[in-house]
Amino acid sequence: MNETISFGVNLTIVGLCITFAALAAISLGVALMRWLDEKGHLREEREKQLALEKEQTIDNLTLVLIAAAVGTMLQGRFYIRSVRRIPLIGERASPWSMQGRAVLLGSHVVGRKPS
Amino acid sequence: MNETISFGVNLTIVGLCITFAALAAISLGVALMRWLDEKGHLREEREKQLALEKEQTIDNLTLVLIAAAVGTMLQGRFYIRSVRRIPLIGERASPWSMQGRAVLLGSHVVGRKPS
Amino acid sequence: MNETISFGVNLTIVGLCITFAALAAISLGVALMRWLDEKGHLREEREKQLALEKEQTIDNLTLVLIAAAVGTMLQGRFYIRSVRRIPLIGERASPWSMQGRAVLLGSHVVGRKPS
Amino acid sequence: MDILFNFLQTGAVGNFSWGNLIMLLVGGFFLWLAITKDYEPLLLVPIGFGILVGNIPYAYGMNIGVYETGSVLSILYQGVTQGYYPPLIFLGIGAMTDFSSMLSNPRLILLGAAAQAGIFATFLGSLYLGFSLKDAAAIGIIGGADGPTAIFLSSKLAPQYLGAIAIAAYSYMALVPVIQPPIIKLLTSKRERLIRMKPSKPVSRRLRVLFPIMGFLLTAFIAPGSLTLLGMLFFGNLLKESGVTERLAKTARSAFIDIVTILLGLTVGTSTDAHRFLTPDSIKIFALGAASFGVATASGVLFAKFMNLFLKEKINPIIGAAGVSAVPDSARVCQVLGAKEDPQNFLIMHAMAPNVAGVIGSAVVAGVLLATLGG
Amino acid sequence: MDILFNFLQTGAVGNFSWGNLIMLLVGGFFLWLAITKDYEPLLLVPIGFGILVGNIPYAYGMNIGVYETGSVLSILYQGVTQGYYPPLIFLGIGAMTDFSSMLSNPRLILLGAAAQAGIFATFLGSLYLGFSLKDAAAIGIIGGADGPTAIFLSSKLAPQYLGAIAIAAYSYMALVPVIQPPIIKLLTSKRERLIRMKPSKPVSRRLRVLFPIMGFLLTAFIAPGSLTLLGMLFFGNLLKESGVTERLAKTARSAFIDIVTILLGLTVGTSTDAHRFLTPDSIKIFALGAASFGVATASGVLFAKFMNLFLKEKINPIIGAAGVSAVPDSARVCQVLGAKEDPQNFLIMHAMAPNVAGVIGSAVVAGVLLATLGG
Amino acid sequence: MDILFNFLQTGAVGNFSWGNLIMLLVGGFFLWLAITKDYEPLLLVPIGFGILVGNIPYAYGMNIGVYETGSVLSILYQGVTQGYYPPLIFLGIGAMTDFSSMLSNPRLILLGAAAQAGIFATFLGSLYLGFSLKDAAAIGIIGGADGPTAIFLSSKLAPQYLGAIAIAAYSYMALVPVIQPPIIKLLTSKRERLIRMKPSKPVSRRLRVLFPIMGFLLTAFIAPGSLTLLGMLFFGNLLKESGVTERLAKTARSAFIDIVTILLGLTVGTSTDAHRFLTPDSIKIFALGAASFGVATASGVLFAKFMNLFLKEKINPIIGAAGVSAVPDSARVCQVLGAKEDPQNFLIMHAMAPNVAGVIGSAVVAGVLLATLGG
Ligand code: NA
Ligand code: NA
Ligand code: NA
Repeated sequence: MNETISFGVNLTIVGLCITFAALAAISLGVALMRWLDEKGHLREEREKQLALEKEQTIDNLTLVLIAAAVGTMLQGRFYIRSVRRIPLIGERASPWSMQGRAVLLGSHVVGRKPS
Repeated sequence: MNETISFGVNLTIVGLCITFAALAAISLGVALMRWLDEKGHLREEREKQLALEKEQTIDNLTLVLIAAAVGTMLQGRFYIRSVRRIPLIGERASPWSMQGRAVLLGSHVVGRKPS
Repeated sequence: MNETISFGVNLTIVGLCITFAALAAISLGVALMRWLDEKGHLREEREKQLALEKEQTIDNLTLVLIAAAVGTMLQGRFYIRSVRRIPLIGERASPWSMQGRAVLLGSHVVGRKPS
Repeated sequence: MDILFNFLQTGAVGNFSWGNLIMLLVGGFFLWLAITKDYEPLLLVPIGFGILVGNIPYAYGMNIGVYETGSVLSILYQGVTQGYYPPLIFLGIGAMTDFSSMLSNPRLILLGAAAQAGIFATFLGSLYLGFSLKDAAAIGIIGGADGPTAIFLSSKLAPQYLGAIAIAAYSYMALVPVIQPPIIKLLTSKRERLIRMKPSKPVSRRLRVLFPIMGFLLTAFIAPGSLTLLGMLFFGNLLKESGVTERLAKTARSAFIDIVTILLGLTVGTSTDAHRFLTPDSIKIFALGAASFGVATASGVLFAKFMNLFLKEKINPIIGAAGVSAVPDSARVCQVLGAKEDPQNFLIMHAMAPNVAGVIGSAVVAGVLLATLGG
Repeated sequence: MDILFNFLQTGAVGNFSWGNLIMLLVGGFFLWLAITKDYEPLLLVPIGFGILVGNIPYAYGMNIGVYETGSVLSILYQGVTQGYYPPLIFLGIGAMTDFSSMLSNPRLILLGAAAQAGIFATFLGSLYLGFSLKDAAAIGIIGGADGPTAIFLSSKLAPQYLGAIAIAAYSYMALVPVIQPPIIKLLTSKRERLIRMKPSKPVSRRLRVLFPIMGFLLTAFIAPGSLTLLGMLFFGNLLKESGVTERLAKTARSAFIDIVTILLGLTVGTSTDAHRFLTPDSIKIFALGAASFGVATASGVLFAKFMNLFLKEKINPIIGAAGVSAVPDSARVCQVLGAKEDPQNFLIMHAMAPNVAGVIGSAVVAGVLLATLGG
Repeated sequence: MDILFNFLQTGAVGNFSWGNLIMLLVGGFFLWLAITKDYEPLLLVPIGFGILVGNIPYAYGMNIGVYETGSVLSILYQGVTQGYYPPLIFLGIGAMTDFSSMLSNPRLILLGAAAQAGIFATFLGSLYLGFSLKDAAAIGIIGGADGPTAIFLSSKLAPQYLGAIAIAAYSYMALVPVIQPPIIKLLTSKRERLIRMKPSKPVSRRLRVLFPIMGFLLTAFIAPGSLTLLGMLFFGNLLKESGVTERLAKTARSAFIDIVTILLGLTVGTSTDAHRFLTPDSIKIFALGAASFGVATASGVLFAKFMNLFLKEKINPIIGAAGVSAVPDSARVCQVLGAKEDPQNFLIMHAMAPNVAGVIGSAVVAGVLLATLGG
């Protein structure tokens, strides 16, 4: 066995050990984090459920269409009290895009409708 | 006060003046343009209103769906006379994308239906 | 006529010939391919028709909405047996994006409902 | 006070020139054309604003201008000088072009070759006016009526005229609806303009997938100099038609081409500072460019009439004018002219065939010129 | 065994330093701020992760680090050192900014000039602390509260402090909701904070199209050094407002700015290795940065009160604080403070005017500093 | 006539070689595989078309080819030679990868380490066949079954073999559904293949946010050479999981990765001109590559069986094969093989764990090889 190949064999052994070390470290790290996470887990689950209930999963146009369709069927025997639009995560992340909305909101300053 | 700082103080004074000059120029320019704009404004407002009336704010699929739904409810007692699709600004801006449509239109050369 | 211009004239003649040669080659190539394509054409047409029948041209949300609307109108006198979602071309092309779906599907391992 | 004085010296006060003012007006005119007349806005808005940026007066040495090494504008301009913006634009164009009309009537492809005569006519004219061979070739390509091809070739053969050539090419492309109709009318009879062409047959998917591969191999074998531009064009088209790489095609024809278009247009605009641009040569280039569009249009129309001598199913010679490229404006011109004589005559689909063939044709010519005169 | 030993020598074992550990904690803190507190996450997440990447201990010479020529990180970092990332970000910002609020009330634009006093105060402070003119100018720009401007100017004037200046600028921008309210409250009376401003009138499309052209020409003529940044800002805005280039504007404000933001944030983060970053100078820079935000806020508020001496329709001085830029956080701060006194007082639209004017203002200052001290 | 003669001399007539013809057929075969068989089309279409572009015969000196300095293709190819395309692709992959399956069953991560034995086996085989240490390391990485990692490492260690290594890696990745099943069947009993694994528990958002940070720190501390690739991978994943940078993650996994994929695939393809590619070394590299996939698959399966000796809840050894990476094809192979024995056995979710762990694993190996042999 010449020198290059002997170096190669050594590198193979060391390299495989380091690879196993790295992935074992990740494996242990994940396991540890999962264990630490168990406590907070139940609480978070509850939060998630709440969030799901609140989050709007269809777009506004569809919402309007549904409302219109239902309204047509019920022939005006009810009215929409409030349509709340919850900002999606992706949008929240872009502060500049809020500007336009802010301006829009600001330019139609309306008081609450007297009932 | 050493030389560098005295230079800095001068630069501060000059710099602030230039900054105010630049933004004041913009301010005056905008004010001037607004004033010039007042005349054409009313006419444009009217145009905008007309445009708004014409512009299609929902997509074609939804249009078809609405038509279908209404049609179903009315049980065929009416028919759609014309659905005009007005090109949106974003689309108009892409001449190449029109090619596909042109080809499509061209390949279905239809005369007007005899009434 | 000086030398440069005589060179230019020669280049013009050669250049136009090459350009015609290139586009004529494409023209002939396309004509040949069209001819070869005729045989397989009818079969493909049929396939295309089948595909068109199968392909879902509206998005899933709309499908659900339609189903819901129809369901409401028929007041529960029927049920949806199967909603098959056919992957679109664009999605098929992105293998990584399938991972999420695979995981989702995998994590809700359900047997077939006993009928 | 020294500071204020020095500052003013580096700015407009110390560096104003009437040439800059003229160019600022030109830039404003381009923006006006694009925004109110809707002439090629995707290129005239960036170029027009770029002209403004390139003609602000200031002292050289602040490392701002497009010709100062290391400035931001000069770095963004590298895509033009090194010639990689145009092929990337061709990639996007390939990914949005539907070659169906061309594939369903392959004989119309020849019209796209005929219209390239405009390039060579301008080339000869430029030689006659005293330009060198390389410069004349770059000026001639204006007649190809294809912006990216013009920029690509002139960046290789005549970088000093790049700004003028690019501006001329885009100007005349924007003016196609003004230039072409009189020439077409002059060369055709009403009877010819009334010719109706048969609706083309649909094209199979197999053909559309194979075409970019075959088209690339044929053109690259005949004119390898066109390999960079046409390789990208056909590659983009294969991404579109293969059916398995739709996400790549979508990006190539949206975000990717948009980014390159923004950078190309803006930096080409900035390269037109008055000092370099307002020269007698530029005026010659503009005159030659106008002539080249005329010759190209005429060649296309006349060649269509020539083909009709041999064909049983006649071609409406109007669509010969679409061979100049200027996609899709010249095809629209044909449609409008045809519909004037007969409102039920839908020429646009047929006109798209020489139109996209003209893009290939002028890239082939660019390849020939590059192979013969480049390097 | 030699291999294992050498390998360990090139890694953490052979190159660990306490400085790196501190910086890793700083990076983690940034990520925590961004993810749980939602402070400027689009920049703090890339910068925070970049700090982690830049402070992994390893041996120099493996061609990995951002300061090793030819490494991938060093190539991506060129956009920072050569200064072309910030103008590209300004392009995207222009394409997403609505200047309507500013156009409908042009007098508020002056507030955006007043707040730039913070830059000069910090500049003088830095000179006093012994920094050179160039370095002091680069440090002063932190007071502009505008990340891309700060990175652009410091890449030109003080590249060795770029990391510290960028981190300081973004840190304080994230902390705007903490820094500004006490200063505003200190300088205004409750009665002033209750001032209601008239809803602004709508702005015509023509004005919105003409504004970027006019704004560019005015600022570039007065301060040509700001041409690169403001050219891109106004160009992006023209793409947005022209109505004929919507697809370019869309790409500029989505894919294009996102790509540049990712690369800018990450590489600025990686440039903060402990060896270069944990120095007394950095501490001074952070202290000066905090002061500059305070001075800028105060200048804006006080100038609004000064303007009220002459105006019939009073300005709510709260919105003077928005002149520091830090779009849109400082405008939000104004809204929140105003709504505390009167929940029906919608200040945010009015605050957007000095807010975007502040972006232009600090770019102008950067141009002045570049023209005077650069080159 | 001289012009025509010279022109033909620069083209196919004067430069044709049978090698080019063979490579054109290879390129066509790749396109056929991608388009009709749907094998890795996002990479095989660009690479296949690139092979066509790279093997058009023409004279050197026209400044067209990928190996001619200053040509457009050579400029676009810099992302490969300087190695920045692969990390940018990893950024996008990170932004689209869901590590949940790995997080919910961390012990499966070890399978991703075991499969890297294929890399070292090929490395030793290459040394035995006479390749130098650097070349052997670059060839070995084919066994990592990860295209970007292979291109990254070979650009650093063996640029002259980059084309062959990249083509071999992608070819075998496309052939994973052909290569793996017989090996897996040979090494497992029917009873083992029937093992059902418990559905994994859901993973909290907190864990998914913390994982990329922790994963990056651990791998970078242990193998800093992997920092460029894994830094980008985990950074992309943090953008995705942080919940506050969704717009950046979206761009990273769509437009950004698409642009880089197009450029990487095309230019890697063009780098395979017959003169450089059709050599005995390439044949050896392909043979070694095939072997490496076999060894990697076997190592993964056998290590799973080895782990079962100690575990109470047995692992289905089929999923060991997914440790080779080749995401997500090898995970699909596992699913298909498992479903053949028991149609109700959903292995794919479990197989994704070693699958993505294999990506990390081969990047770690690349880091080790780079640290030991690079520089
Ligand atoms: Na043409
Ligand atoms: Na500011
Ligand atoms: Na792997």
